[in-house]
Amino acid sequence: MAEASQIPMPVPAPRMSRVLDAAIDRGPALAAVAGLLLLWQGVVWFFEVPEYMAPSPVAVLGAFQDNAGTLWLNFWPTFLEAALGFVAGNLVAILLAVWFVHNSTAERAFFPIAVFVNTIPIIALAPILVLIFGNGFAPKIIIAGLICFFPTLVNMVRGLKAVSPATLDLMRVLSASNWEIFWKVRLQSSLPFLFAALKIASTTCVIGAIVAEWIGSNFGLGALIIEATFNFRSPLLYATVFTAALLAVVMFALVSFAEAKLIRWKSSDIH
Amino acid sequence: MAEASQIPMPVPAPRMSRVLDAAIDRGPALAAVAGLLLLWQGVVWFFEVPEYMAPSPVAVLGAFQDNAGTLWLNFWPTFLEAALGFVAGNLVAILLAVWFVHNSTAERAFFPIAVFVNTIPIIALAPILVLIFGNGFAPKIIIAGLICFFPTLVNMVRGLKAVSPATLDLMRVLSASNWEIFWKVRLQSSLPFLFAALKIASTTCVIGAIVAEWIGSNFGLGALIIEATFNFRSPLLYATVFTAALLAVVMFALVSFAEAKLIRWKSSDIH
Amino acid sequence: MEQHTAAGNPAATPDPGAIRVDHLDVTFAEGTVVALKDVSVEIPQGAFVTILGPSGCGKSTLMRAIADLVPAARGAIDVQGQSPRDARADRNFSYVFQDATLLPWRTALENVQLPLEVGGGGDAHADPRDLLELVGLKGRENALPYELSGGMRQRVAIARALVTKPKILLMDEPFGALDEITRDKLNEEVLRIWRETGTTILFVTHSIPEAAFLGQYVLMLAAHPGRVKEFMKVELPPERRLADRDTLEFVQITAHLRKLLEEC
Amino acid sequence: MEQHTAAGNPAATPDPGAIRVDHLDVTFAEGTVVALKDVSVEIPQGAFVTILGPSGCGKSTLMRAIADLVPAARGAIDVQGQSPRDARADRNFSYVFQDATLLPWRTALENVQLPLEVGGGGDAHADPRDLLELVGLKGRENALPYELSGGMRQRVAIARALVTKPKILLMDEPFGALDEITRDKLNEEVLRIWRETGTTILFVTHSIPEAAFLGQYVLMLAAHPGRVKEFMKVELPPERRLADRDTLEFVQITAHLRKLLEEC
Amino acid sequence: AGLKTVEMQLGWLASNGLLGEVVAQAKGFYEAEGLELKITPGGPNVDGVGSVAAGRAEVGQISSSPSVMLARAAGIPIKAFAAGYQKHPFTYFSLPGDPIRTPQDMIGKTIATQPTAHILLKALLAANDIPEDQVEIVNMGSDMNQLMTGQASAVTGWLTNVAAVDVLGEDRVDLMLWDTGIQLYATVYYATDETIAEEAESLAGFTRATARGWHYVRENPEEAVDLLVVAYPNMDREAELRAVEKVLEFVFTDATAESGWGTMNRENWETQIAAYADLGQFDGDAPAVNEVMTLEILEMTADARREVS
Ligand SMILES: Nc1ncnc2c1ncn2[C@@H]1O[C@H](COP(=O)(O)OP(=O)(O)OP(=O)(O)O)[C@@H](O)[C@H]1O
Ligand SMILES: Nc1ncnc2c1ncn2[C@@H]1O[C@H](COP(=O)(O)OP(=O)(O)OP(=O)(O)O)[C@@H](O)[C@H]1O
Ligand SMILES: Cc1ncc(C[n+]2csc(CCO)c2C)c(N)n1
Ligand SMILES: [Mg+2]
Ligand SMILES: [Mg+2]
Repeated sequence: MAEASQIPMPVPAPRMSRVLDAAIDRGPALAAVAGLLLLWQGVVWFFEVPEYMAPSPVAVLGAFQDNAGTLWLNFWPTFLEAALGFVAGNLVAILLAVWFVHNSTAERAFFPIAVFVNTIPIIALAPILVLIFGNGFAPKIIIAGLICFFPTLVNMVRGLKAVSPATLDLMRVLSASNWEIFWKVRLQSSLPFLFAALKIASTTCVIGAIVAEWIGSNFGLGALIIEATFNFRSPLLYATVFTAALLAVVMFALVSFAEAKLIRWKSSDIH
Repeated sequence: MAEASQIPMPVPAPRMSRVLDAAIDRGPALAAVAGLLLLWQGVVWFFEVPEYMAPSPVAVLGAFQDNAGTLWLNFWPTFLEAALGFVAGNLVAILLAVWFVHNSTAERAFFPIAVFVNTIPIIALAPILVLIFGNGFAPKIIIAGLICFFPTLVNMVRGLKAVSPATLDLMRVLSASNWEIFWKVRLQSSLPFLFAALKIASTTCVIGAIVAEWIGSNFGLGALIIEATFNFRSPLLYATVFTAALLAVVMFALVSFAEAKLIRWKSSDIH
Repeated sequence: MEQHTAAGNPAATPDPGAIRVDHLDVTFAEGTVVALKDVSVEIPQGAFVTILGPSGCGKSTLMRAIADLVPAARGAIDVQGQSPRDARADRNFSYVFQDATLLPWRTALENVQLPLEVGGGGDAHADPRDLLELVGLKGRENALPYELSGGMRQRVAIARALVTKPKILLMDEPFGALDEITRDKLNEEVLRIWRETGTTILFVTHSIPEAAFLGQYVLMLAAHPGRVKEFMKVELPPERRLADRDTLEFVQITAHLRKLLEEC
Repeated sequence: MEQHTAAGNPAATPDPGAIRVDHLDVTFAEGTVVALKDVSVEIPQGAFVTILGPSGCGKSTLMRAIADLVPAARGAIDVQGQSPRDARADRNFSYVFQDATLLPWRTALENVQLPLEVGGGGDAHADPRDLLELVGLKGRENALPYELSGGMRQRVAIARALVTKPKILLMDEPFGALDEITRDKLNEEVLRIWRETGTTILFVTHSIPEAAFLGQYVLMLAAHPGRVKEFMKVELPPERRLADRDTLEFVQITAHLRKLLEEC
Repeated sequence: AGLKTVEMQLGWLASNGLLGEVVAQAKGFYEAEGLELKITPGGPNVDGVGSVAAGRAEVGQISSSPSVMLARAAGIPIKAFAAGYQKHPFTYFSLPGDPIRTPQDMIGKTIATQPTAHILLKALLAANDIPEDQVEIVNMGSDMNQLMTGQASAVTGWLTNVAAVDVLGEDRVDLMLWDTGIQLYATVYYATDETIAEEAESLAGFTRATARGWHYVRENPEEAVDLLVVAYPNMDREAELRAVEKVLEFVFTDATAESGWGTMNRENWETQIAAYADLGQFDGDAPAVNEVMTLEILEMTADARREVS
């Protein structure tokens, strides 16, 4: 890395078929996944790890097959909770960030409280949430939302402030209202921060939905994880965890895709 | 907000005593905290909420007094786990981000895996961690680290890429190595992203330490939370949760302070 | 320090439409950097004032103070009977910044349209496409800033400033990045706009001929600290053509200005 | 299209130290924007070449192609017998960009020191403080870029380019933001440095007198698409003083250049 | 129509501790009592006591009897009114190579147990006059790894959790907590004082129907498991089929043969309270036995419960 002149030259890309492009793009990821699976299978075989400690990929695949129906059935509620929590949590975080950026007293007053609330373990909150919202979808969505909320708040506050003084001068001279500055400038320049936050949230909302199901649910991947854990159904446990992780990877990929579509400009100066 | 000309004029600050400054700075936060506490006490009184459901601030204060020793004793292990997890998790995330930014194949291969791993619920990982690392501090630090790891990775990757093309051109002409570009340019321009990530991590590492203690620990705030829940000692539960949240607020404040010290420059252009 | 008035007549009652700068100090870094010291100047309604001065003498700072982008440490500014803040809120200014300051996510055309979308939009306004054509960017309307050359970006910023037909136009080295031909063309355009609309124009330039050719008045600032060196009327006919630059009067004026600048 | 050689002699064997641009095309936006079309030029070792041309004609792009910042769509560039890439890796270039491109977290002095800290540092180098004094920034060494005026930032960038004593100096409108006095002073400094060090200099400017005064050769580019209009030797004595600009030969040359530019 | 809804809040996910209720639901036993039973799951961190105390649910089912005592001691006005498992299936599992057959075998050994079950081990040691420092207590989660890897000589779990037990193999050694003198109830049914006072009839109906359900399970274990798996499709039918016999051994004992399903013994509760009081588990004074449990509902339903058995 210490050698000079390794900066890749921006060569004009020959027009390849998009499909091929995409395949090459995913290639390393697929290779890495395949490699890890092989390694894992190898370790399990070599050390003769018993299945209840860590099942082999093959055993997990078997569990996927045996429990396809169960997994499918439990996937949907978790997906729903995660997706709605994602929307709700990020929306609230963005709105709060907008408020904080326009009102520094509000920021100073409520940011510490947001930090505080964020640290209260969900599980400690659970009994109260159950008391207030009962046992349906509502508390799960709230928990999933709560858990994505904070990173987005922090990033978005930072992002909305990441406007260059020169641009603010321009908007002042145009006598733009705070609302216009927000809409025409801050929002755009916060996008890199926002998308970083949404990427984080895309995985934490899944965690949130799962954790939320632990406060009492008969269905969903979280419930299945508890069931599998306490009944020593290791392959099912792993299959479930994988399903949840895949959900997160897909949501992450969707956010990355949206980012690539939305941020097409390049900054022309040092930021 | 839609009215024009509300952009605050940057008035040169009269030199006030620093103490007064600081007090005014904290004022809104203290007021908000006080307001919330009063509201809570009011609700508890007005609706005659029984203590076992939600203790009043006064009851929690009592619990703080009665259990000062216990809280103090259990504070330290959690603090240690959180702090070490914070350091470890962020360090690994930063190093990984550096690798990803310099090697896009690595990024494409391992970023999805990082997303994947991040979604695996701690509960599912815990048995394996305990199996490998035993029951001491190590698995707790690892879990606290794991839980702060991901937001920092995402933000840092984004931050290290947030260098303007013009600056990269400059460094190319200077025939700077990737390492030099990293050290002289990328690191600085990633600071806003990094500090946002560290703020997030400062609270999640505390959550991580607590969750880790739930998988089996006799000491620490997490263990105390379990103990208080199991024994229906609501005021102690709340006092413990508050202690944890305060720890997070303090860590958050430290990160904010470091940020203010380290980022003193202003961008002179649009970013 | 005496008041530098337009006609060199300190007793004249201030024109209600003028920009009046009164014993202005501007400082930075908590008073340690004095950018402007005791600057007083009175700019008549509808005047075209060019500002000359060595690099770093405070030309941009003076314009920024007038536009309410930088606070006065001492002294007062009066813009058409209002405070700079009110004048700004009323959208009396357009400002061409020294850096083009385009929004990188907007195309050339969208950047020119920005003033129409914010701050109430303004009543009278020019057609953004016509303005882009005026500055020679027809056909590049949809280019993003990073796809434009330095001079092109500056021209987009000029078009943006003209789109609202402002009462006061503050131009900070607008033509610095342009070749002489384009520059000459735009010089004539600016003069035409000024004559036709009665806009008050403050125009920072580093080119002495440009200052003399465009300016009805030249404001010369000196450095360390930034202060008024001279505020002089350019004794040339108001209707100027490029060829006038070869006249003896013109050369005399530029020679005088060059001498002054050397003293700064 | 014929080869534009230094002496106007297409048969001359290429000087091994020259920059040779050979039928160069540069395109952007997947070939839809043609910035340079079939550009061929040969720059002798140690020459001072000024580049003139209308805004957007490809001056910056040509410099960027030579400095290996933009790839050639067609054609070849040869820098002192090497590819641009190798020449860049060997730190043969210094580049003053059209925007100052300072690192906002570094003071003026630290920005000037940057080339000494990266890319191997280079052997021979000038004293950063002396260079800041040369460009008139003594006393502002510790100012951050946002605390400097536009011209001051540009001057820091010039000092930065000089600090490594490069073999080839690429200057993209370095003096655009400077007043005439400072500019004249720096013009003479650049000439002095060129004479004393034998540096090959490519210098983009919009000022025709500056192009004629500084350049041993003037490269005139035309627009749509960017191509060579003329590559001419300036028939003035190599030892030039500012006063030479009032000579008849000088005025004839600038008049010729102005006519050419108008045709572009 | 016209049915009174009774909500039962679990202290855990739905499990085979719920067989009787599921069967009674499916067979319409609750309807026959004019009730409609709604079962709300809890989870690893939701014991459900809050929901019951707040009146959100009328009936609670909690894993272990001490929770009721601890809640009562903390001022939560709930009382146990029936016991599902007459004996607590909490067991110390060890391997034949290093067996722990009696409490005395624990001396000098490392025992791994869940943090919340430390107190049970301490009670066990106290009841058997073994000083606490003679046994090393370490934490475990839900897995048996520490026993398998030799890090601990015994791990703990419920004997009814056949999947967990299977992991240890056929020849494992069991030491049931019940047999060491710590005699707790499991899957205890409780309600608030208020509900017991004002809705005794509903609770009695609930108890009668549940008792009938459990008897039906005893007669038709396979059908019962099928019903359970239909109601809670996440459960593993094979495992539950093997578990159901074990479960029935804990639900139906000599005591139930005499007094019917769900019976409780006041003396047993007193012993439990005393043991916990001795271990200093109550913040203030130990609760009185009548605050912790009531036989009222059992007495109201005594005939019916005996009848079905
Ligand atoms: N990254 C890019 N993408 C698309 N088009 C570009 C890009 N860079 C430059 N161009 C186009 O190439 C042409 C030449 O640009 P260049 O910057 O070389 O002009 P220039 O001669 O330096 O102009 P100026 O004097 O205004 O700086 C312009 O039309 C410009 O729009
Ligand atoms: N934000 C700031 N902080 C500190 N000093 C500043 C700041 N802005 C300007 N200055 C100083 O104020 C002085 C005047 O700056 P200004 O930008 O007005 O100069 P200028 O006349 O426009 O120069 P140029 O022709 O180079 O653009 C300079 O010495 C500059 O360093
Ligand atoms: C059991 C459990 N509880 C809480 C979290 C919380 N968590 C993980 S990441 C994150 C936010 C920042 O990414 C938060 C709040 C968890 N993972 N697992
Ligand atoms: Mg300026
Ligand atoms: Mg250019």
